[in-house]
Amino acid sequence: MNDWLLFLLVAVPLVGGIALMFFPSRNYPLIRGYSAAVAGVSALLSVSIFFAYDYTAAGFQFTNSFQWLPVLGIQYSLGVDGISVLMVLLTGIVFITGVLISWNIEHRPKDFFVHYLLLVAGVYGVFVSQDLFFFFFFYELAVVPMYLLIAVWGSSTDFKTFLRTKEYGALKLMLYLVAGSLLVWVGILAVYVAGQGDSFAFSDLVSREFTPGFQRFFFPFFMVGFGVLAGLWPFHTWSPDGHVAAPTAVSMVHAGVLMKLGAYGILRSMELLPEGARDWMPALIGLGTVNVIYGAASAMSQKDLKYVVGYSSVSHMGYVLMGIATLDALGVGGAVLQMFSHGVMTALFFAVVGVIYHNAHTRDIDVLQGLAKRVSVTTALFVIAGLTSLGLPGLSGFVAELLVFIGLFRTYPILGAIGVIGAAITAVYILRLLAKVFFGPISERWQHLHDASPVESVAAGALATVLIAVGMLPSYFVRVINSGVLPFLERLTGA
Amino acid sequence: MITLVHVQVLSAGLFCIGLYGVLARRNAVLVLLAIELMLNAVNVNLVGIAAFVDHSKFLGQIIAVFVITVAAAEVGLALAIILRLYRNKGTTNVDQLNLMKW
Amino acid sequence: MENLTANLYLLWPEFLLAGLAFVVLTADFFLPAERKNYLALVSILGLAALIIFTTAFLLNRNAALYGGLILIDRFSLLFKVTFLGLGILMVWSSADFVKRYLSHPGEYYAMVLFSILGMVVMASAGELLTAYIGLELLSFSLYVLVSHAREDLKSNEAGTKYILLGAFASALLLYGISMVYGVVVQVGIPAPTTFEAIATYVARVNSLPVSFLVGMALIIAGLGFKVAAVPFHMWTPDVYEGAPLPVTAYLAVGSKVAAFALILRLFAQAFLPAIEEWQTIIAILAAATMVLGNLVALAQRNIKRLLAYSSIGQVGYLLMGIAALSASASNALILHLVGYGVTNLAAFVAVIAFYNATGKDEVADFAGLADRNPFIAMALTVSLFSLAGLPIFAGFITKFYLFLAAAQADMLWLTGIAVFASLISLYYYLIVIRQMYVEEAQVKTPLSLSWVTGGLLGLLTLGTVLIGVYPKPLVDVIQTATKAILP
Amino acid sequence: MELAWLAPALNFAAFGVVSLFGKYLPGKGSFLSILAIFGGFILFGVVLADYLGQKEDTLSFSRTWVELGVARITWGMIIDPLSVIMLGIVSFVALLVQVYSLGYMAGQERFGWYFAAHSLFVAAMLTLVLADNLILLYIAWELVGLGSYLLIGFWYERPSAAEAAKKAFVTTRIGDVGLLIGILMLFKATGTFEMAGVFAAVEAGHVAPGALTWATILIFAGAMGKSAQFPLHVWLPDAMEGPTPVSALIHAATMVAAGVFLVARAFPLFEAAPDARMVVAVIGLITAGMGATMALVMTDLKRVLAYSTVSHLGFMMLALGAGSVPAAIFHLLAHAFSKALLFLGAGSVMHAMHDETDIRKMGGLRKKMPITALTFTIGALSLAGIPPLSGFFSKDEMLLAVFDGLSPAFLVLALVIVLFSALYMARLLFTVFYGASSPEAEHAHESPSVMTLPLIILAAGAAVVGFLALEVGGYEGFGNFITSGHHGFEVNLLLTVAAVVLALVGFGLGYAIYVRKALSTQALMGQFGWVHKLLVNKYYMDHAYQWAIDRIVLVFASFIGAFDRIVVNDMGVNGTAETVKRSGFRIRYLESGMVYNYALAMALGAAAVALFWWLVIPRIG
Repeated sequence: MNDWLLFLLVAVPLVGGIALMFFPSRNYPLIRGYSAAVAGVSALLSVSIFFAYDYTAAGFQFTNSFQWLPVLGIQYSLGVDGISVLMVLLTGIVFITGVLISWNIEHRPKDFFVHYLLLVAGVYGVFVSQDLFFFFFFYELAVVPMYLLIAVWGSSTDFKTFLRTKEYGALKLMLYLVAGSLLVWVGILAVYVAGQGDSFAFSDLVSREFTPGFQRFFFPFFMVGFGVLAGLWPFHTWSPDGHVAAPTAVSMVHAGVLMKLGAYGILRSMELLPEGARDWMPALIGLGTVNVIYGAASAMSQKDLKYVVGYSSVSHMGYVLMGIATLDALGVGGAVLQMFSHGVMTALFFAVVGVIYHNAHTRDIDVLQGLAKRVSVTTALFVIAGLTSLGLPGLSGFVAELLVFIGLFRTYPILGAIGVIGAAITAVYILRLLAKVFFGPISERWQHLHDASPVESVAAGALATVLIAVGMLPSYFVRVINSGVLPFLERLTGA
Repeated sequence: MITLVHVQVLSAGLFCIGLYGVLARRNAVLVLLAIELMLNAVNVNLVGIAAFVDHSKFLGQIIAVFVITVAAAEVGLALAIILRLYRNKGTTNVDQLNLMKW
Repeated sequence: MENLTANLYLLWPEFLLAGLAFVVLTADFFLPAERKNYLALVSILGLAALIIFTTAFLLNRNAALYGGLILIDRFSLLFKVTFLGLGILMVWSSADFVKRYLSHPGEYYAMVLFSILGMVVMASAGELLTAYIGLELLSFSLYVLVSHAREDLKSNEAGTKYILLGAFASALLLYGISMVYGVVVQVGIPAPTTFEAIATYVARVNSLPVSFLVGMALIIAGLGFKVAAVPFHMWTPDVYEGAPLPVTAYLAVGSKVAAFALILRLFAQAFLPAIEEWQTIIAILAAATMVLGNLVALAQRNIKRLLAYSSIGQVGYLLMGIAALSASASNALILHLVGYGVTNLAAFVAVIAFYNATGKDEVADFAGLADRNPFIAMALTVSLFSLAGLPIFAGFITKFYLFLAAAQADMLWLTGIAVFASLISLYYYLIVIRQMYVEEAQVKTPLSLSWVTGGLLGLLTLGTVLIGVYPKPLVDVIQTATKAILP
Repeated sequence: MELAWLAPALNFAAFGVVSLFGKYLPGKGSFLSILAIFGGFILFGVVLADYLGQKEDTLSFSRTWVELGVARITWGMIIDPLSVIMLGIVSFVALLVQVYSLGYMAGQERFGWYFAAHSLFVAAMLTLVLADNLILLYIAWELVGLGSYLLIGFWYERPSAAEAAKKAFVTTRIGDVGLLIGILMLFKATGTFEMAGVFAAVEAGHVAPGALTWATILIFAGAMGKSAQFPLHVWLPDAMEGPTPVSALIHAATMVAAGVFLVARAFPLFEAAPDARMVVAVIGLITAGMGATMALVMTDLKRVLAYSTVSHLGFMMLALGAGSVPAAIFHLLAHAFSKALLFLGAGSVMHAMHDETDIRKMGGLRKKMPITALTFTIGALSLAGIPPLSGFFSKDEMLLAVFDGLSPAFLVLALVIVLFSALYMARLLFTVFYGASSPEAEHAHESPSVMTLPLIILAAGAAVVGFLALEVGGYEGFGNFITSGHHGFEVNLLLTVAAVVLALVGFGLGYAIYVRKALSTQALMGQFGWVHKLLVNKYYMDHAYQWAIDRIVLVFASFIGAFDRIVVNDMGVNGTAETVKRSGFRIRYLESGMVYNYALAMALGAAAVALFWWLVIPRIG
């Protein structure tokens, strides 16, 4: 049974999404209930995989493999290690809460959920694939539904000096992500050809010898290609614009999970080209530092809630990139935990912003004021997300960032200090935001604002609970991460 | 004495004249004739090669026969289509074939 | 000299196909007007029967007829079946359109069948003249089909342009053939225009003489015209736009697949020994083709022209397969041909379905299609995504394979350009998709979709997904075909 | 003693329960919070008794929190004199404040939330003082910040409160950046977060002096934030926007003491880094002076107290800089009692005056609210350093430490500040409670007993804790207790006399000015107009910060924001896309529609291929 868990994990949303196409499109309760059921099953699978993962044994578990195209050495092989199993859990959590947050979608809900399920299937696929081809396959699959999800169900916003339409956001996001993936594609082909050209399996490719020159030349293809998805500066602009345009659940998956795909991809590609990776890590860490500061400063100047959160994602992903680039057990472990933490946190952020937007029909910080008086649940949830974002202890963000900082201090202390300062800048803009939007006197306009609905509260509350739980008791998570990161670093540094 | 080179120069000259016709003529029928000229350049070439080099002596001529046949059919078909065009549009000037561009 | 009739029975499929064409042509005279749509059914059934017969009859036969003029092998078998199947799809996709917009369905279907015959000959030709004859048969049929909408000025114009340029291209091709013939024959190789003879010649000489190269350049120009490779592509958008829609689909898929079957065999069996001499040229042509096709497609407002440029772009990818010619590249090329054929046909059938219901073919007219007919919109989206090379559709794996083959031939730079070109292509595909899903329709009435076209559309969409999800059986078959030309 | 960890745990639990389920409980769950902190106080008693019996430092609790690769972060709680004392101060003051709040906050909206936040704050504070390692300390440190954020911003509908909460959090966070960097630097140098381990390594000289000095200064930066030291003191006066009991708890007795506690806790570092200690002394002196001078001119009751707090915190830092932990901690204790008393007294006054805080509108309240007036007077006299109240003892200790440890200039300035302290306390006391009754004070009345009782208890405390310093009989004295017998009680008679005289002069001056009106304040203001203006404007520090935020931070942020949109996005991303698109539109015009052009392209194409073959291939092939 265990062998089939991962197969099911990908198949459930994929088949579920395809099956949903044949549902009557007017029966809203059925569509919703069905989607929630699919998401529920997936989430249950994710959770059980996570807790069934034996971190004492480490390595790849639940492995399973099917021949797909033997001519090219492509297998559909599945497996998770300590890093990816955490990502699977993250996906499960964001998946189910995203469905719940989208409970009240009125415009063509069937199509929405079909796309949404396919999107998640792609994401799961990336995290569990142990074959470079399928890794790429699912990576692109996760991108495909994005365009319509944003362009059809998103929202356009007229800022005073410029206009951001949903079509623009969707187009840019899609082109950008595909551009990144195409770079990766070139890299994959090069690696395949140079590695005897008979197998796409990770396990085979990592054991192939690539010349240092080759590695140095081709690692950037992976780093930048995946980096685009991870919001690597200066290839990040799709992310805030995409988030501003996207509907809530998509923003959640997108910032919550998809951006992690990028970081995860970088991690995996480092294993393929260890020497190239080592040479390029200083560049990555430098860009990551820029991400942190630049993202935070941009976030500070924004007037739209989603832009703030979008740029804060850019900033937080900077920590992930920095952590990865330390090549230090603590730094990489912290980066992985930060991927999880930021995923849940940003999903919560977008969920709450979505609720506000749904009820208030604006996200303009200058217009929203004193909401706490009216919408206490929403406020509480937003505050929790905000506090996680600024790295408050007791919430998951702190543990992750602390580990990253420790890792940085062991390798690049100056950048570590800059990272810590970045966290303080985050505090500035988050607190400014809280003070502006939620506190102060409530304006007349919001006297009758609705609070989050019960379903929304449950969804967002679940995310908040995860944040607190991980923040309080990170040890289990860290042990799982440990079981993935330590062998990873061993392979990478040959130690 | 006439050698293969002479024949080939003739052929190439014919071909170039035809090419010039295709590029310079504006009347569709004249363009078609220019193309015929190019096809005949091919025939000259084929027959010349067959005569001077080919030991079986036949292949080039056979090809030439095929080319003549196909060219005849082609001209017939093309004229039919140009006629259709003339009926509907009242001209065979290729300059005015610009309903579709860019 | 072998007995000319000895192996004639191996050409049964061709004879039967020609017979079928004549049957359809003659039946047209006798059938009353309201029954003429039976002709489509007859053609389809006939073609289906031929597929079964051909497969069963030729499956384990290998022969080179008449000193290598016609080759019966797995390669030609695969393409014969493909073309016959394509004929079915073509007839099927035309059925509604012909009923509504064209007179003389008999001629139309007969021409389709003749063109199929031309393709079949092209795929099995082992000699330049034979290939040329097949090519011309295909072209003649297409000239007629393109100008089949007799009263339509655009159709007339398209037909005129097509035949003038087609004849011009034939002239170039023939001159090229004559030059190659002249060079090869001089060294005394028997049957000098067969692929085998050319290969022997090419393998024998150290460096190819200029006259051979000029001949080859002209052959490339002639065939490049057929497949619409830059700079021989310029007829494509105009003819695609002017031709009746199903014919456009046929041009985009049928004539291209056939031409590539011929090119593949020609380059694999004749020119391969000199691959170092022509590889760079084909690669440059490929790069130019994909970049230009996709760039200009960005600027198109008419869906037919857009798909025309998109297909030019696809030709660029296909040429990569030629440039990187190897067993792997050949596999990839054929796979991409099949995948591209199915996908592009799906796209065109969706456009045809839309055109049948509205009579419009501008991109802007597709606004709100997702509301007016979700199925057409979905199918078109699937095919466009597949053309862009996104999973889980056919285009993903076929492109992946093709680019992989190019990478294996150390042409990663070309892969890089191709990748860039696919990115551009995604942009204009998304513009169409945006029209369908995001923009509001001006007229909001639902669009009707007949069972005939709808069924075909469903089938093609399913095919697009199936190839994308599980290509292994197809690849297995293709490998046997490749073995026939590249042992 | 092993149970000490229960003290924070109880309060954390109370926070969880009250915040989630408070509204369903009787009294909105307030009793739970009070019970929890009462439990904490009881535990203090137990721990103290144990400690006095045992006399050695012990860990109450220790467990691994995170283990990753080579690094391990453990959590533990340490019982030593310092933590025992802090445990006592925090739980005692918090208990009284919470009881007081029952009356003060009665009828407020979000009554339950108030107590929940209180519990969170107390829990964090208790964790902070008990922490045995730097990470746990930092965690608690941040949670303390959160607690104060929530409490200051309790009346978040008021823009000023929301603003003050934000300011407090952000300002302290700036200090925290330093703290975290300092901690990480120490970790890099020593490989551990456990304080004992770090101190041992430092004492053994395993840390390079330069790095140590910087790390220590950075840690002090954290203390500067929380303890409102110059230049990060600006948040504290604004924090008075919170409910008054909160001011009493957080901004008098506990949170602001955290910085002092931190320096005391990390004192081995400061001992090993004399330069850093000098920084502490200088900053402390500046803070003390600025606070005292500003307290002289403020007209808001709570602000005067706030600046007084700033001044006293500066004094404590000065003492630490001078090298005396016992003096600083002793003053912390005395100040905690006195200042909590004053704040609660101020709350009582405000309660009576309908939230009026302007002292110019008060007067003669002595008659209306005698208990408040009496207790307030005790607190004020204590802080002014009038014997035999606690402030006298602690201030004396600190002056002695300065005398011993630093150059005479420090001592002179410190004595001037002592004079100022007495003066502003006198001003406050006389203006509010004595003199003529103001019209606004007509309807004032004494507060309910749930509020006056804590006042009385605190007043008793403020009056007598000073005697803890003495060595009497078997009791070894405070100094010896906290240093485990290394610091006995000392008196420098001359210094003591000088300080008392100065305090009395200050008080006398106040009496002369504010009661007898012997000196006109108007005249003084006229004479020293610019000084007054400078002080009233708080040395223009707020202006400077505001300017820096508006003109530097926000401008920088908008520059980055605009750069991102205009350069990176519009020019970089859209520009590239636009170029590609334009080139598409350009190239399309090659497609002229003319057959002969098409044919020409073909012919040229064929020719180009042939030429390429002929000319280029041989060269590259």
